[in-house]
Amino acid sequence: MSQPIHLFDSDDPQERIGVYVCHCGTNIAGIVDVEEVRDWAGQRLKDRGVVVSRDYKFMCSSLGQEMIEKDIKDLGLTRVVVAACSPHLHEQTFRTAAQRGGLNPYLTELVSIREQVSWVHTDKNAATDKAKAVVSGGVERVIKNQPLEPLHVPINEATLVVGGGIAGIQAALEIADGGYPVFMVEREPSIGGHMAQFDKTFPTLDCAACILTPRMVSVGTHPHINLFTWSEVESVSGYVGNFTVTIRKKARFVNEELCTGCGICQEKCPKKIIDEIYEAGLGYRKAVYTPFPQAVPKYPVIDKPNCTYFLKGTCKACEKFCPTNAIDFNQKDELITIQVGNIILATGYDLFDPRRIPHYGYGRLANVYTSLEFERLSNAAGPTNGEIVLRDGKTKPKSVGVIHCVGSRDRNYNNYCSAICCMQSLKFAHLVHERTGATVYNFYIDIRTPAKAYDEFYQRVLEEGTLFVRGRVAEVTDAARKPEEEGRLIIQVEDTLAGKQRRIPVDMVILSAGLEPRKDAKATAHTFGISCSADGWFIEKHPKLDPVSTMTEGIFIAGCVTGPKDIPATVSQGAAAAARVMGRIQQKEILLEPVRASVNPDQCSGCRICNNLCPFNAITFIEDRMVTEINPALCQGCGTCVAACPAGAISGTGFSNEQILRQIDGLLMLNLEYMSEAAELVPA
Amino acid sequence: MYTVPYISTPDPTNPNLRFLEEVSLRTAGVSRLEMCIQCGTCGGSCPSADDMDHTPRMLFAMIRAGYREQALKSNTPWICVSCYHCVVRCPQGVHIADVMYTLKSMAIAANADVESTAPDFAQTFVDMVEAYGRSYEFGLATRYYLKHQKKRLPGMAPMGLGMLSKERMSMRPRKIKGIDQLHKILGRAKELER
Amino acid sequence: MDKYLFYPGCSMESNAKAYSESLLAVCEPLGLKLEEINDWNCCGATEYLGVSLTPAYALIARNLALAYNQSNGTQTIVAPCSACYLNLAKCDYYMQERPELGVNVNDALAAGGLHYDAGSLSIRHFLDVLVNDVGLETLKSKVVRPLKGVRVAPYLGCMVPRPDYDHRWSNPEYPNELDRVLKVIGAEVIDFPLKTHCCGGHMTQIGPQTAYELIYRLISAADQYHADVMATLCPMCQMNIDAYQGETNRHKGSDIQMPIVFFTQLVGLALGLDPKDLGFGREFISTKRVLDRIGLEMPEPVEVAPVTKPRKKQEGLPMPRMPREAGDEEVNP
Amino acid sequence: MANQEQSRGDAPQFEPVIIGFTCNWCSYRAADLAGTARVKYPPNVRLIRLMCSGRLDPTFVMKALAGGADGVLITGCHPGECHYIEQNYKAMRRYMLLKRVLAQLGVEPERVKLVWASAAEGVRLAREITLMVEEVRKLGPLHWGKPNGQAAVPEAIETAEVTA
Repeated sequence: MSQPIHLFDSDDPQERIGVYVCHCGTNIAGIVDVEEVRDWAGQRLKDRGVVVSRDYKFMCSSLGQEMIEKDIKDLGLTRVVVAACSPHLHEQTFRTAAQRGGLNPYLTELVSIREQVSWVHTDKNAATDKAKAVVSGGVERVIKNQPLEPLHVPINEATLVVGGGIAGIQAALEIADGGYPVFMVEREPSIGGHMAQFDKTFPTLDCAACILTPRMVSVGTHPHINLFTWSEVESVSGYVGNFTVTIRKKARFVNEELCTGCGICQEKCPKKIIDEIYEAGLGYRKAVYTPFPQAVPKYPVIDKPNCTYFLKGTCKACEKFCPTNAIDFNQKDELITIQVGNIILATGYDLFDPRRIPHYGYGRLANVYTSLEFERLSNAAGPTNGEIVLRDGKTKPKSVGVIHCVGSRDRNYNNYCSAICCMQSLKFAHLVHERTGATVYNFYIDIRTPAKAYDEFYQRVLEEGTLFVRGRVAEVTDAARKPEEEGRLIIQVEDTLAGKQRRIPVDMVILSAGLEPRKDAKATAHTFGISCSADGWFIEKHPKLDPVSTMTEGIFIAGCVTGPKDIPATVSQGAAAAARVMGRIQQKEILLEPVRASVNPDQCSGCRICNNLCPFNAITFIEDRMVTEINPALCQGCGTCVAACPAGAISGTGFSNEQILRQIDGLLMLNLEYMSEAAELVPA
Repeated sequence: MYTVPYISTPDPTNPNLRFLEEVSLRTAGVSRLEMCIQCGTCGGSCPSADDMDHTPRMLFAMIRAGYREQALKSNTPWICVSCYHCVVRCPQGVHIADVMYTLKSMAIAANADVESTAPDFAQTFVDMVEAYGRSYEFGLATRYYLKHQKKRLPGMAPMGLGMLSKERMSMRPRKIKGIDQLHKILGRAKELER
Repeated sequence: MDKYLFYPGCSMESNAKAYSESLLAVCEPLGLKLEEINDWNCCGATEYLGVSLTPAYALIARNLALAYNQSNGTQTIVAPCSACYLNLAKCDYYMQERPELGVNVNDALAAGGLHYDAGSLSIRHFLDVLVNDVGLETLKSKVVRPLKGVRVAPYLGCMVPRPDYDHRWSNPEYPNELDRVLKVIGAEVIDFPLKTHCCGGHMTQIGPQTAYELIYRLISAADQYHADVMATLCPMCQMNIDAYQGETNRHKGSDIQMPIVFFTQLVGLALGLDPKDLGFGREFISTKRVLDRIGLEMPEPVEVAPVTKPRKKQEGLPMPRMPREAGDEEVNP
Repeated sequence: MANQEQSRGDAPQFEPVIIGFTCNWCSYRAADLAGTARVKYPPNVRLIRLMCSGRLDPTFVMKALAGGADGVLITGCHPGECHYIEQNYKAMRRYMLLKRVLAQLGVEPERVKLVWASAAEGVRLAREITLMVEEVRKLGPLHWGKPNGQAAVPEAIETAEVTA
């Protein structure tokens, strides 16, 4: 080597390395000359410590694994490199095999020559050359691998559930029924979430309240559940198994100890306010209120910004009439600190605001309703007692148009499909038909009914005579062109199956608005230290295999926080998150992957450059010793601090500087003694 | 703001371009035509859909299916009024109006048999602009009406006179100083177009 | 005084003379200075793009290149005409979105000794400048003759708020800028649902049936809302709705008299300018009822005898040949 | 080794070697996905898995270029989608600094590229790799640390330290 530019240590302990090249049937062997790679590794990497190199049809099969185990025992291997598929597929398999052979599992390296070589390249020679380089990189890296032990962390038995919708309710009940303590925090005065606002649920059409209320009552009365409504999580610190959470319990101005929930205060309160939340703006409530009669807990709250007493200093009607003197105008917000081992986030969704699509007329044309408004309209406990009427409050519509995909599947608003709108729109069609006998039009792009009994429901709605128009509605207008359009809402659409532009006059339009992340989703993600997509949906650890976990150990997610879901899926996720938490609790302690950063205090100069880099607050500066320390339980192993440390005092296990620098050497074949020789290797 | 498009543009040197790719390639910007989900927002929004042979959505399906002749013969692009309603409403961000321009230019290039006088109108307009550097309404109207719409002339004459008398139309064209420069630019551009 | 480069566009010197007159008239009191781009050429309207690609964009880009050379730190072009505004903005945008187009266009420009780096100018509409640079507060402070009692249907047409490459407008379907300007000058503004619908564009020439239908939709809606007048910002819209209203009525068997003026004409009235200097009287559908409301006399309709002179011999295009006048350039020598 | 493939091709054309740094959570998975979907790209790029683009020590890039790589591709999650919340922003800042240092050392900007690719963007990653290989091929080899010893490694890199 004419240029001494790589970092080989002459004092490398002589490792005994085994290299195993997988054919994966023809998946790899079809493009990569596996035998050539095997021979090359055995000969050319001999000086790097490769004592054996083998190939096999399927390394991941039990025979393949046994081959590795046997070599470790017979040949005294100290390191193993497997060239096969992606580490995301079989890293664990080969680590376990090595462990069975008596080797520390972290002394194996799986390098990908399938996903990153044979499947993406066509030139056999070039692919074989690349496979050699990849193997060479793996060999160099594995030399610097350290034997590691997983981390052990004890688990606090209590769990925090954030959000009292159906996902949170399900999760809380599962855990509490299992005998473990649960704290539930809900921002609104009552639990129940969006589901409490609905009338019927698809496809079975059972009444939402009838199935939800018993669950809500169970939460309210469960001995293991500690319920904080009208409360929000202020801050979270700590790490898996040992979180410290501060909850802000907002002043209710009602003493929960004394209140019996009799409701006299609500009757007597003179102040009537439009209820933007529970009634979706269609109904009224008082300044002291419970959102709905079945609210849990039953204690009302006083809406301070709207209360006459707080505004003008007089009134106190509620206080006057309260039979138990439960009204307390002097109540203050309280901060409560709790300790929990795990956290489940089930904070739900917001409805897309259709005012953002002005040509659908919502907010401008009176008889254009959102889906949530329609839910309240058709709810027997809603502002019209279940009468489906126009905004005038009395006229029944003779024809109704339901528009699908409002704000969904649209680059201008949200790219994704909101998943529930098709079924919801079919439900609306059914309810309108059943209650008013009106002609119903459904305007859709695609009808998506992919769950149990969903398509059957579609059939039923077809049978009822609902008119389906395949076409995304262009606009809803009141500008009439013909006499029969006057005074009505005209839906202009291309009937794509007829290939004609149509203008369909109706009396009422229902916009099936999509679901969006909560407006404050990003702030929530920040508070809990989890990641969130650009949209604002929380990101699962793995979308398929670990859908209720997050990248942050000990924090789970359930329901619509990760994306739109219907009730069955939401409930399943609540239960799944609970199962994950209970599994953790029962282990008493958990093992964490030892991919962690640590500081060598002798090398740390105390410059504090790393101190602000960690989003998990794992890095703390120890003032008296003037060095930085990293809490291994908080550290998630991203390695940003390792890269930043100017003194090289931070090292990251599993991804150390030495490992990566060596892998670069290996990939560039600098490990071969002389470059000229390397060139000779290539058959001309 | 300008953002980097994700969709790749087809390779212009490929001799076996599909019709869809050809249309994409000849469209300014990134047409996103391959993204169409046939939802009909364009056809629903179109103010002149009633007069079209095919709604824009149908035309896109035809382009995809490779019905070159029929698509180039369609009067749809010529009825398009460039109102951009479909463009801003399209959930897939297809540059519909620009695709219409492309189809027009392809139809002219292919001498497609379009049942409309619009191609000639466009060509006349372009001739005027190329001659003077500015549009010349009087010349355009005179030439076009004489050629294609003789029947309309009596009806339109009073309006034309009105335009002249209100100084809203000039009988003489205005020519830019740099007409030679413009000719050079357009000449080079036409070479590149081939 | 804010200075802008000004691209008037062909219509401003012909059918939209009223726009040109009123726009230039209101600049002075509003503290705006417009510097016309020297020797600009036609933007190609909606026609050139339908004939060819590179030449069409090269035609537009010549203006951008000239403007940039003339810019001197004034990096903003103001275009009052919708089609011009859109074409200039579109050219600038697509030269970036499709780098190949940018390369070709510059190749062509180079043949004329010009060059334009896409993205170096911002292209804005006069209404945008009025709302965002002058500001409604300033405008309000200068109003001396509020248009009290004048019911106006704001009508923007298509190409200004759409497709809006630079996100300058409040909404592509339902922008509020024009409404706000009209409110500030004291007019009674109708929430006009068709405010960005199409006037028919060039269809008045090539597919009159289509165009009459679209024009009818607009004027009948404005009429239903009891508008005294429509206010627009597009020469094509004004031309179609004004000059073709008679034909539309004849065709539809209706009798609607819905005047349409440029918003700058109304702004000029509010600023106290003389209707005559604002181009009133050039319209086909009389604006008398508008001026009546604010107690102004209708100026004499502009009627000039058309100038006819003997034709000169000409080679090349089969064109009616036009006389040469002082200050005019030689036509096809 | 950069010339290895070259000796085999019919028409000798320069085959650059590019080292790619990938994030375990997004771009490495994107590379896996490109494989699963059998999206083809040139074999000139060799990938190294990091846990996060934030782990990328600029020294790695220097080391790769000094060791004979003709280009370095750095990939990570899209801004706002980092699995470690915001570490890709730090990678982006380091990248900016690194670009300046490399410019001073005479390395063409096209040789070191930062690309965002989510786990779902296998096609995109493959396209970016293809584009980059083409760009670097056009530039020709980077004569740092090549064995014939003609162009030596600038002394500066031995001492160059770039930190966030």
